[in-house]
Amino acid sequence: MTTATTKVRKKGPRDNGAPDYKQNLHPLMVKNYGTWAYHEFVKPGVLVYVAESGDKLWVVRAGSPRTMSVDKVRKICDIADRYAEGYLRFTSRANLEFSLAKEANIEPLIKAVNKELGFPVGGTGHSISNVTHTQGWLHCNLPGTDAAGSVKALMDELFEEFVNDDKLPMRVKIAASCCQINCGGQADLSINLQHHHPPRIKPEGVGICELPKVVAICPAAAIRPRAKDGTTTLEVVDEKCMYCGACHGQCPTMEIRDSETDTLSIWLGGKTSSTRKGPAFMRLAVWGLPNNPPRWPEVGEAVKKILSAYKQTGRKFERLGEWVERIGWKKFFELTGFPFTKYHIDTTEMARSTFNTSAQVRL
Amino acid sequence: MTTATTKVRKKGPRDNGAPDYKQNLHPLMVKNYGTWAYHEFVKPGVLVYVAESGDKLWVVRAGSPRTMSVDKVRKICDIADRYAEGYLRFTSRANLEFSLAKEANIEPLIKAVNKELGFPVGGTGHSISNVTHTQGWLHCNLPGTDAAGSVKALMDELFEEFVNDDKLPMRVKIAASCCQINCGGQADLSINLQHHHPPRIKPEGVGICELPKVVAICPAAAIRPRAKDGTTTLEVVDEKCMYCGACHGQCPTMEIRDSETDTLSIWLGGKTSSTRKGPAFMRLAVWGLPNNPPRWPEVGEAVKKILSAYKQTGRKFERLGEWVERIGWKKFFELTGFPFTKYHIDTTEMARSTFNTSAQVRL
Amino acid sequence: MADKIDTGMVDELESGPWPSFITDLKELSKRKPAVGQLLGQLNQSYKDKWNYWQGTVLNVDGYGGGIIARYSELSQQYPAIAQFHTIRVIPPAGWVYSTKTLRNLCDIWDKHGAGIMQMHGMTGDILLLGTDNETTFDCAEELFENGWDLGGSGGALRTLACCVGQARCDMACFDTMGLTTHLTNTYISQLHRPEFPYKYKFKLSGCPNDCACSMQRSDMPIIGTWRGPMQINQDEAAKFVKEHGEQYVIDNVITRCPTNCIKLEGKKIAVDDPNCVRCMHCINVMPKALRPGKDKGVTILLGGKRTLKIGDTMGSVLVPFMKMETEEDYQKLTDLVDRIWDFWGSNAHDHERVGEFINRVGLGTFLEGIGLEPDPQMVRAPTSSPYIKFEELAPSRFGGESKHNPAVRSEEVEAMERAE
Amino acid sequence: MADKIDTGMVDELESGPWPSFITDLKELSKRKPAVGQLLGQLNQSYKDKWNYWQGTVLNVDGYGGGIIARYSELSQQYPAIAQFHTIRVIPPAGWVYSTKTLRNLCDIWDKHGAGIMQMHGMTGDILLLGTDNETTFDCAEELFENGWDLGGSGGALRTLACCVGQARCDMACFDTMGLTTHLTNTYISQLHRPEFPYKYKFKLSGCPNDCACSMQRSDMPIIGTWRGPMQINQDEAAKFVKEHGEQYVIDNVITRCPTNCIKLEGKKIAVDDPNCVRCMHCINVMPKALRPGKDKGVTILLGGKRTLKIGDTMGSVLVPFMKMETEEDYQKLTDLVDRIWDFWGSNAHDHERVGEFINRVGLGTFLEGIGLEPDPQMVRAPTSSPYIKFEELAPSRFGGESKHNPAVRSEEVEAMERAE
Ligand code: SRM
Ligand code: SRM
Ligand code: SRM
Ligand code: SRM
Ligand code: SF4
Ligand code: SF4
Ligand code: SF4
Ligand code: SF4
Ligand code: SF4
Ligand code: SF4
Ligand code: SF4
Ligand code: SF4
Repeated sequence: MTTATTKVRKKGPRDNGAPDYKQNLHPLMVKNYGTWAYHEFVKPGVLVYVAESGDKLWVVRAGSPRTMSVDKVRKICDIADRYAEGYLRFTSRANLEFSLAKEANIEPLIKAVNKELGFPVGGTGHSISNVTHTQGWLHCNLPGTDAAGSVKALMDELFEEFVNDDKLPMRVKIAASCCQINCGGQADLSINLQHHHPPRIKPEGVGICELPKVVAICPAAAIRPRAKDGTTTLEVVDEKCMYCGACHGQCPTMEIRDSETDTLSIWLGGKTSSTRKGPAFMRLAVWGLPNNPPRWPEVGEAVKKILSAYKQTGRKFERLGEWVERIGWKKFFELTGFPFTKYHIDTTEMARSTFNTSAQVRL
Repeated sequence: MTTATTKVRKKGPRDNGAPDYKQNLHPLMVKNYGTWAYHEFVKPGVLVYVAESGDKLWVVRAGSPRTMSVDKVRKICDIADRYAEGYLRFTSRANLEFSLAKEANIEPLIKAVNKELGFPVGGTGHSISNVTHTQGWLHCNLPGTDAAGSVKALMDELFEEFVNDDKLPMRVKIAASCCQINCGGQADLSINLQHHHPPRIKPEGVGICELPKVVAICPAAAIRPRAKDGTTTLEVVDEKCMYCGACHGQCPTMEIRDSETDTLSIWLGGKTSSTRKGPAFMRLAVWGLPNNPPRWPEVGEAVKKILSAYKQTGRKFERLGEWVERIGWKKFFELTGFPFTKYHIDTTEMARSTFNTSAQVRL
Repeated sequence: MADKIDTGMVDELESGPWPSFITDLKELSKRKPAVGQLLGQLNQSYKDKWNYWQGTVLNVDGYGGGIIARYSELSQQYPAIAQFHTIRVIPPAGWVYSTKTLRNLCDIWDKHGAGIMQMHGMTGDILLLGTDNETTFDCAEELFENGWDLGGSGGALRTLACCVGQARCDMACFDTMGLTTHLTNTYISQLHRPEFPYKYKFKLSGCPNDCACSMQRSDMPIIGTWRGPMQINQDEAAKFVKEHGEQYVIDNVITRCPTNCIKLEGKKIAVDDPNCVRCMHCINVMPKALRPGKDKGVTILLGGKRTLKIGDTMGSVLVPFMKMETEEDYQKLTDLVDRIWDFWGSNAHDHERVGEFINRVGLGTFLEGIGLEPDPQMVRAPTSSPYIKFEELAPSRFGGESKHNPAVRSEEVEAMERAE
Repeated sequence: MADKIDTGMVDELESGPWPSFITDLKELSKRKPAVGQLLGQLNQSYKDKWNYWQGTVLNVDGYGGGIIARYSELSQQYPAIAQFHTIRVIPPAGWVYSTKTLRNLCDIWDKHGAGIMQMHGMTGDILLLGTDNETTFDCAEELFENGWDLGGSGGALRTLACCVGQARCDMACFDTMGLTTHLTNTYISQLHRPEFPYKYKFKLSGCPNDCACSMQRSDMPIIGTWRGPMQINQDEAAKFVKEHGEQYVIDNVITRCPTNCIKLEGKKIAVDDPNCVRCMHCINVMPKALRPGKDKGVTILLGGKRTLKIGDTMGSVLVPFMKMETEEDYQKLTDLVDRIWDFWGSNAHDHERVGEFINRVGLGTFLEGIGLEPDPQMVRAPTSSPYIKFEELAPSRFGGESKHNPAVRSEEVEAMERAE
């Protein structure tokens, strides 16, 4: 396989590094770099930035499926050339952003985005922005579910929350991950795959990986070498294994997935910003949802149930996790009807730090 | 030794249980049990309780050294008989409380308490109440310092804070413990003994304890049996030992104390009440103070330095730990001049939960 | 002999405004020579920064604890304290005494011992310091005759402690003294005869102010609380606001509420009761205007202790609310305690307190073991770790496998293994 | 062949208002047969709830990463995707493009690959999906020719990511794009040639709002902040108060401040700056009235990552404040990074990220290892455990013993052992 590299061919330069961002900045960004004074929300998907120089830059955000054909990307360029001085950017949630020097271009651009790309404009303010997600069955070697597809199905359900910016107490960030490795980030709400048993070792494959490396990667020290018919193979101590799948990433032989038993869980309250009480981790809310392609309706239902409770009782500027903390998890489970089970109780070394070590109760 | 129990003697009843509290209650407490409506602070050391019936009960609190002769206790009884209808109680901080049916008895009682007992009246409201403490060299077999004595020396320094109830932002609870077992409680401020090396095994003593029990009690699995000259003795793996002294409690042979190296540390911010943010653990503030009988002046100095910063910058109703949390530990170390060192950084399994995992900094 | 004893260092503790136990004990030493020798040994300790007590075990007939035996290493020099034990005595709940009761104790103790008393020990016992192997028994028998009893020590239930509660406090939400007495007497055998893996302490506080330090100093804190709305006297509230000013109320009450659930609406106080977590703060500041609600009961927690071994732990919520008034309520509580002791007693390691045991087996498993449903109020928040073993979702071929934490019902596992 | 491919299940993803990548890829499949076969395999995955990719390693000459190689298990049926690799490409910092740049990328990719792009991957790369063992190299070389470069993978520095920052945001406290580019280029060798124990990610956010998710998704979050007073425009503040009402400001600004350090005094805003922890909340709500202070810089944190193995971690404060404007500032930062990589690189286990490494050796030891003084801002609060090994206070006969945590300088230990 790597023999391919030995073929004689013309070699390009090496170690170019990052393309120069300055070449790729809208002229108003170059001019007012570091001197932006304030911003205002114009309407869903549209903000205006005012520089100390008095310059104004309008930004229009469009939802994107992240996975696109070169043809689609070229169409995006066409629109940017027409209305946005030939510049654009993508956001940290894979949305598309056009920067406009002229206010008059806003509506034509939105029309073009809607019509020519089929993309909605929105995702700003107190909306549900794009779902950050992972590879899924499209490309990764480890997934137990799809990513781009399940996200498309979910965003269809949450479309109104994307194209409006005032239907929610605060901006809601959603993520999805397709195996327990969790390349998807922490988020206000995340839908993650959950495995339910130790890896089954495919005996035919054991030769292909470096056994010591596989043994070493297990965080629970659950894998041990075993002599069998003269060769060394591996075995997993079921009691120790925590179904994390680290070994599966190291060696495909350690098959952790199970199309019959893998399920999806919903996690709540992740937050990376240092606002107010600071960053927080997501917490298990709902477990055991079926992994149900092509549209995962049970997941959509559950998410909407949660968001509806949040909409009704959340306070302005209160992120999803802050809301649950204020009303208490007891109330959360009451409002949504999901059960609180022993599996919600932490069992890690840090478990005690999650206990209610106070007489503070809601009665 | 236990042969003494075989001696023929008249036997009293067994398993009496607790004395009946009802027999020991002031008549107004019996009458208004469970129907007290509110209380008011009359002056330092004196509160009045008003019942729904309209009855009033005056309570006078006096500081006590906890360790007393029977003669002193009889004098207390005399005073209670004279002014408090023949009843009294002790508080959870070993203070003395007289309950008075008659307001007119307050001043005569206070005079008697001061003169006849030599006890001060105070400890209520925003004062420093009695220091809860342990046995020390008076009776325990494990102490590295004294308790009653060091507390007497400290309370001499804090006398003004005891007899007043408005010199501090909030009530301050102090505790002291005489070995790392810490029979003294968590407190707003606690002075605790600190050992600095693994136990030295007194070889002559190894026979006297059950070796497996000694081995088993070690939380760090640092003790192991070792064969020596035909008998089994013990050895301690220095790297694993955390100087906790659990083995010393189990077996006197495991000598953990060291008169040359033991020091005292000051811990801040313990809180058992569920008020506001709820209970909290104390945190290491100052370490390496000398264990300096008979009056431990360095400890008194350090405590006063902390309290003076608290008095100056604390807000009303803000417990000591809440104050530090609000102003930040950085500021605390600046205000008091004590150093922040690597030893202040947690190294336990829970360490990460003490890290500043946010971009929230005071600059 | 007394005049030969050097007390030079401890004498330094006679000056200063705080009452000196040295002065008091010196006085006592005039009629109790052992006390003089005790001061001598203490002085030696001050000089050497060293302790001269050895500890062992001494039991009164029929008791497995309650006496803390001490032998002096300086008995050559101080023979009167060669043996110098402490007797732990159970006080009336809430440390209340009639002078009659207290004088009776003084008389017995003066007769049999060195006459030093500590009112009270950190756990809550009356501590009587200074008996020898002989007088300990005589003293104990006379205590028993007079209705007193020994406190706990060793792997046993310890003497209970509680705050003054309803006897005098306007915050109290249940009868702390009554329940303390009830539990002491119900479990007097467990208190006297060490049969637990390790010590077990109850502390009872009438409200979340926790004046009995139950959260951090007892295995089973029982804390008074209430259901439903707080009692508000708006007239008193208005008076308070008028007297102190609005800004004072905002700064000292409104902004201090942990759940942001109390508001000042004009001169009125409004509480969003379902979000009030019964922290007591507002009630503490305005005790005439605000009071706990009428439907009172307790919150039961589990697992508090001080440092040794795993570090300090606090109690954590086990039963968010339980009424605690009738015989049946008391019965419900002791049923729960029995189940806990049963499960902990049969599965814990030696010297493992119930909080440490929960740390090891996991709270979920523990709840199953004692037959209690999980409740979201038991935790601040659900787990953030995805490494969870959902037994219901495991395929049958992996079914019934044990959990993340070691199985605690080891008997069953063994039985299963044998059956195979 | 295309018409024989069953896409029945994924076709369900063509309905609904959100843009469908299926529709887009179907369109593309008309001129790229591999894309049709990809959809076929995806459809099969949907049917079977099973994945059909095997992963291995493929390297471009002189690079140790950047290509994620995939082999289809259904290559019999779908030969065009037998090999179907992803090329990770470093984007311009902040994901900004001129259409010229972007069209250039499209052209190269259209020429050599399947034409599927992901803008962008979770780490921040441009992902180009669909090359085989041959075309990967041709594509890479043409990318290089045009100034592009490969992203990171394996035990190496990963492609950096940052928020839009000063290019457009009024909150930005440092030049995120400039520093991202500087670090990428300075460390381009560490990015391309895996020589670390495990991956290392930087993410840069211009302010504590952390729009780049640095706290939880990077080993080294670098977050903009400021020293000294916040900038307050009292006219704009008064306007805001007038427009929204006092109650709104109290409910949504004043009571939300984590340190209770912002007040409304009449129509004026007063901030107790030394207690402001730069949480951004008040500024976010009132961006015209409030702005970060003028003396700007960064807070540097360490140790964030997602779940695998020890569970999620966040960055924790390493350097509370550092200016980040001049060459020297940049140099100070890279010096620090070098020291961290050196210490982590020589002492960490295989597959141990820097946060996991700190968990194992302790933050105190780590700071010594990288030569940084402890600072109280690194922790929320000091330790609550009394089990501390104060080396200075150990008697000489026990001196120099190793700490609570295993010694990390294992070479030294080994050397010492050998010397004995
Ligand atoms: C464009 C983008 C940065 C980029 O470089 O790409 C961005 C841009 C802005 N963010 Fe952000 N944020 C962006 C991702 C994020 C993220 C990361 C993420 O979404 O995964 C976070 C952290 C989320 C978290 O904590 O888990 C984030 C946390 C914030 C916050 C803090 C919210 C809070 O209070 O916790 C603010 C302030 C606010 O909302 O008032 C904010 C505010 C803003 C402002 C208003 C800042 C400004 O003055 O320009 C920008 C427009 C906001 C809007 O959408 O209405 N931005 N922002 C990202 C847009 C993503 C998208 O397409 O939806
Ligand atoms: C008498 C006593 C109970 C007893 O059964 O013995 C008691 C009695 C009262 N406590 Fe207490 N507390 C007593 C020990 C405690 C303790 C335990 C301790 O000191 O070790 C605590 C827990 C401390 C902690 O959190 O670490 C305690 C936490 C409180 C609080 C909660 C303070 C807070 O906000 O955190 C209040 C409410 C307040 O201060 O407004 C309180 C309030 C009160 C009130 C006002 C309650 C009332 O309405 O009667 C009583 C008189 C207070 C005074 O001293 O001004 N009491 N109180 C204890 C007196 C000890 C002493 O001699 O000083
Ligand atoms: C007397 C007393 C201190 C005092 O002067 O008040 C005391 C004294 C001793 N404690 Fe304690 N503890 C005393 C209250 C406490 C408390 C406080 C409390 O109960 O509220 C604690 C902390 C709370 C807790 O239970 O954790 C406490 C935690 C310990 C421990 C550590 C237990 C643990 O699991 O962490 C030990 C060691 C052990 O049990 O192995 C211990 C052991 C001891 C021993 C028995 C030492 C030994 O192992 O030989 C001490 C006997 C001293 C003596 O000569 O009388 N003592 N001990 C307190 C009991 C008096 C009483 O009965 O009223
Ligand atoms: C492509 C991408 C997901 C996506 O669709 O966007 C991805 C895909 C993979 N990740 Fe990831 N990770 C991707 C961002 C992340 C992130 C998010 C981030 O960087 O902000 C994380 C969480 C943050 C972190 O670093 O912890 C992440 C945490 C992991 C982990 C767990 C690492 C850990 O220490 O916890 C692994 C497993 C490993 O490294 O052993 C992993 C491994 C993988 C592998 C290489 C699976 C494997 O071991 O073979 C996946 C390759 C899929 C493919 O076919 O391309 N990926 N991975 C993201 C990279 C795209 C890019 O370069 O821009
Ligand atoms: S979450 Fe798992 S399956 Fe999904 S892209 Fe990451 S490593 Fe692959
Ligand atoms: S799934 Fe995780 S815990 Fe189980 S064997 Fe594999 S690496 Fe170990
Ligand atoms: S703290 Fe230690 S020395 Fe002091 S009484 Fe308790 S066990 Fe004894
Ligand atoms: S002091 Fe503690 S850690 Fe050290 S040997 Fe004794 S029991 Fe073990
Ligand atoms: S705990 Fe509550 S009820 Fe008991 S004394 Fe303290 S304030 Fe009163
Ligand atoms: S008791 Fe505490 S939680 Fe309840 S309203 Fe008062 S301050 Fe708020
Ligand atoms: S992190 Fe701060 S500077 Fe960067 S885009 Fe977000 S708000 Fe602006
Ligand atoms: S930035 Fe945050 S901490 Fe600072 S004043 Fe504003 S709300 Fe308070």
